[in-house]
Amino acid sequence: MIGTGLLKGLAVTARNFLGSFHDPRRFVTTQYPEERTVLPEAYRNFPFLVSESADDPMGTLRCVACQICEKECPPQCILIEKSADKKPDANGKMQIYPAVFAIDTSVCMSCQICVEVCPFDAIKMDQVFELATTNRFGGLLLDREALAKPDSYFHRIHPTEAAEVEARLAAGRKAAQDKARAAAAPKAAPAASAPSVQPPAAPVAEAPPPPGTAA
Amino acid sequence: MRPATTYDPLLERAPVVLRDWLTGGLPGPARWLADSLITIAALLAVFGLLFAFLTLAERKILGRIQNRPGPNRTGWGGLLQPFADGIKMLTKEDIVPRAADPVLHFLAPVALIAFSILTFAVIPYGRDLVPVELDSSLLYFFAAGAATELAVFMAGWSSHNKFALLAAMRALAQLISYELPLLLSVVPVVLATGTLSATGVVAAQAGWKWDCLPRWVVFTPWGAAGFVIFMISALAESNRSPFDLPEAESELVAGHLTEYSGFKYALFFMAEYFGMCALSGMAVTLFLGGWRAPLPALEFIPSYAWFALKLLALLLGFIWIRATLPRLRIDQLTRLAWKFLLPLALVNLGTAAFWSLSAAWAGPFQLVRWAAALGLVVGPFLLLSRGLASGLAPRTYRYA
Amino acid sequence: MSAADPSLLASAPGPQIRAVRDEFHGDLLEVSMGPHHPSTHGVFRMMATLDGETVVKLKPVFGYLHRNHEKIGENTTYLGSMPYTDRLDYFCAMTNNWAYALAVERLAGQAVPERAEYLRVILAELTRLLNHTCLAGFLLQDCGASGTPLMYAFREREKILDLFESLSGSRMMCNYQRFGGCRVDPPPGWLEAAGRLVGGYGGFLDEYEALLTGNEILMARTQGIGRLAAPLAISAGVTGPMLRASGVDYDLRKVDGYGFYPRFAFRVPLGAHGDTYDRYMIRMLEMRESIRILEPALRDLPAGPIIDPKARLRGFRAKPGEAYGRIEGPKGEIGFYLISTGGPNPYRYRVRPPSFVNLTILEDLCLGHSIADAVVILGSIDIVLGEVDR
Amino acid sequence: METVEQIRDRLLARFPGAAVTVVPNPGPAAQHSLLLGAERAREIAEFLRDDPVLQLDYCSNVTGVDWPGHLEVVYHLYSMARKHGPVILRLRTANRSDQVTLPSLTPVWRAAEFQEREVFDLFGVVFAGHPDLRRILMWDGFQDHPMRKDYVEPDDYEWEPTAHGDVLAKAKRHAAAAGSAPAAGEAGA
Repeated sequence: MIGTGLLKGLAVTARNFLGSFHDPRRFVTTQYPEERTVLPEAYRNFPFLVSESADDPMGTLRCVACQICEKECPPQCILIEKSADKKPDANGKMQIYPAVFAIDTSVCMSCQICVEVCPFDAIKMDQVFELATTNRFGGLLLDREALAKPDSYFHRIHPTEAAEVEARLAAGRKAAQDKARAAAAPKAAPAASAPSVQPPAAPVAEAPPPPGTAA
Repeated sequence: MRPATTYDPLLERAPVVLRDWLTGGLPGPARWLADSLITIAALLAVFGLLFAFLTLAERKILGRIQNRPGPNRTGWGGLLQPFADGIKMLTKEDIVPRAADPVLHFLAPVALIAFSILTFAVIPYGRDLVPVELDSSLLYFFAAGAATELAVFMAGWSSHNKFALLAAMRALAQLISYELPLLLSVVPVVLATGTLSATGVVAAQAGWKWDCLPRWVVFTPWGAAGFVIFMISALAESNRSPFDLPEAESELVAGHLTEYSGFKYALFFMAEYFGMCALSGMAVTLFLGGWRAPLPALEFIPSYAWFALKLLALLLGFIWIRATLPRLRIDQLTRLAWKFLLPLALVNLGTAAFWSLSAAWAGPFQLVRWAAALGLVVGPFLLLSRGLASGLAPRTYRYA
Repeated sequence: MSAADPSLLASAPGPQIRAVRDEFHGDLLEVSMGPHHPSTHGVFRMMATLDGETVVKLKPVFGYLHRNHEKIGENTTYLGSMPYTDRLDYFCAMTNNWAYALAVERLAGQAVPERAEYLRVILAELTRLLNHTCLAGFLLQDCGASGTPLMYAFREREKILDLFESLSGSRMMCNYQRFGGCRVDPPPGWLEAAGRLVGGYGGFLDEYEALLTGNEILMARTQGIGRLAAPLAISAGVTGPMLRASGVDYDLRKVDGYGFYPRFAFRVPLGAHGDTYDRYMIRMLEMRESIRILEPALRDLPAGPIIDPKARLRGFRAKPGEAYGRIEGPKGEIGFYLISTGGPNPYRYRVRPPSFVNLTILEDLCLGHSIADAVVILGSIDIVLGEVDR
Repeated sequence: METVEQIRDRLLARFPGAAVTVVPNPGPAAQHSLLLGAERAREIAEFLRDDPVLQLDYCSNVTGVDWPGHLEVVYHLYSMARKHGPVILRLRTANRSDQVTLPSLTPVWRAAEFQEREVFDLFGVVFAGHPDLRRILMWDGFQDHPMRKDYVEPDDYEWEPTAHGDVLAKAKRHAAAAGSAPAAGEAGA
């Protein structure tokens, strides 16, 4: 009979219409400004620079301006200029820090390759998506001060990833302290006995072990 | 002839009493003028608001069918949305293309609105609530309705735009080919009720059989078939889906409306909704017993409320169909009119004649009468639909 | 008219329409549909010459979204091109990534662990589900249904995109595959959510088909329209559901057997008429087959590393040579042809897009049909302009 | 399916004077290809398509490659009837400047129609016998061939201050060339 297909279709739309009043599966809109969907932990938008402490972000940036992310960034939207002097980093070792670190967010496509290739876990992906600015030229070019955010913020938005990074950095820090203690101990020992052949000091691991896969 | 209304007649006669109170003191001709002005004002107010809230209802129902809320930002639950649209339409710039024919371009929406509003004059909204009492009001109604085709073609032709031209051609083909089934589905009603006046038709549908089944035309076999044909043709006459070919957004961008903007664009939509309301109003009058209550017990509800309820039911049906069905192609659409609806309407005329002749048959023969009438309705339907949907069937597939 | 022998075209135009055109030859109407047109699936333009409503000539014009993806690919490292492959067919980022990763793995002889292959199969089949569901929605939108089927399709697509977002971080631009495996392991609860989605998808498909498949108007608008003969389809390099709708049994998952597909028992539906309705139905049936792949794949996803330990992330250099890797994307065969001369950048980076090649026969299908059918035929070919223009 | 050497020997046997050599693929993919001389390429292609043993009825991919001395077009052929793997044909032009015509294989496989137009558009290889050889991706008024290695971008972008080194440098050249004309938009970071 000719009309049955149309009637079945009308039945489906009627079921959806009635369902939308009581069945949450058939009423899927979240009213954005009032209701907000919970962002999954892996959500990534634009990168930000991790700083150890919140009160002195510029002083405790983890970034050592090695410019690996600048080379690896597909659209080339990161601009880094090294600093002339050095400053101590979390392990107390003197490191170069970035004098200029700018990301052009009008070009960045949040692909998080910079996070993957950074050997120092200095740059992580943010979860901020309300980024409208009034100034197309200057407003979207974020400089070092705008990008830096404390490590606590990183722990809040990416808990599991931050836990892994924390474990790795702690291991690195402990290794650095053991080595410093080992280097200090022989200095004390020769004072007591003839200087033994100084074991070739293993070069301080410039970079912690190559970045784990779970970036 | 008026059945004794039980308790509050005041609510029933309220509109007429109000009007008499307003124009009581005026002498003869001035009073007639005041009465008609009040009627016109009431009509425009009621149908203007109905148009406004119909656009909102359409977007809300479409939204709910598509699992989303529909407009809910303007006013509580989106109630101010029509007024927001109105203001937007008024403030939008009215662009007239340089190549367009300015006179026709301007006149098209005006003509469309004028003819659509003309049709409201003869629909009986309630017990003696008829703006103009004509004894051949059906004839007047369909004559005014038919003129809208001219205005749509004017719009398409004067915009001097390829898409608008294609749409104008399609609009002409569609509206003319659906005029015939529309009228032919009305002829059996005229034949059965014996009058061309709308109030006469409603009067003929008075009373209840065994005190529970109203004597509406739709409860007779030929009446039901006529109602279905009328509604399908009404869908096509008001360019509603699945027959919204003239302004088929997927092919012709916006059809004959492509070169219109601002308030003229709003006028076209107002005309479309007025056309839909007028045709639904006439369907209610002809087939669903106009302003009559379905049960004697429900007589206390005023007659114009019943008319409004039935009208809204039909309009929601229009919206429901629009939300579900895709669009027909122009040649399929005209084939449906000429090879399917028209023959069915003619056969329906025969069934109505047989029905009224066999009215006087005694008891057991009533069953024979019903069976014959149903056979006369369903038989041609099955026969013709086989020809129409030849070769169209869901298919089975083999797997490699 | 193309040079292929006219017998192949005999199937395209309807007899009764061709006869009308020869009798009286009124002046033809040259209509340009696009690039700014509501139903051309993006910035695509059809220069149609109409005789009344009948299409007499139809030349597709594109290039409006051309950003020279291949030149960018040659100027960035192998890893740098991966996020750009999301933007080829922006509806199916996961299958684009997989095709590129497969080509590079074949170029460098890189092994892939079992868990990563299973994850890739799961994500590819989820992409096929969302692509075919949305195709049916867009096809109905072209036929004139005012958005209802499309909204149901998008409702289901959102659930799949939520899975992609919680896995790779972004709904559409996933950038998830690497050379030798996947980037990150599914978070806890992800596999259960995917299982629930796949479990409920059969029910959604039944309701969707109840709304669409039996619909007389849809059958009237699509059956017998845009009929594609099998020999013309093979000669024109048409691949994917369009080819199988014409009855040619060629599915890369069965032919190449890449990515552990031979382990899954799924069937390949074939059409008999090759018209628009068959193309729609083949995609609906393929979705049910994808569910038959997803259920076992999710159930016995093996443990183990998700990326090959020896895989190099940064400074990846392939030994000199070339490789052509292809997979069965939702739209057809998507392939990457890479030539390496040992440098960090590929010497030649070529994308073989299915939509671009499937468009070759658009004119042959539309000849003789009305302009309303041309829109529906274009909808059934399922093109995405990011992939057509590259 | 036969190895590339067997196919070459059968081709040499069938077309005695034709130039057919095997181009080895050093990479692990080991997809070796057949280099055909341009004069008899179309006959050989038709033979490959109609040969009952091979039946290569599906031309999957047509690619242009810009080598230092010549332009090259690579065809990847598959068989849908026999479901066997790629046979790769290579056609090379005499040089990169004036002799860049090659026989078009569109009459043999219709799939090559758009892809050959793309190679013509982006590489500049002229295909003799192509039914409709026009630019397909770039607009018709475009002069150069963008995918060639020695392609120089036109530098008439509108100026935008971004951190890109080269865009910034280009902007400085513009500002210098424009003399005192004020640069569009404010100065960037």
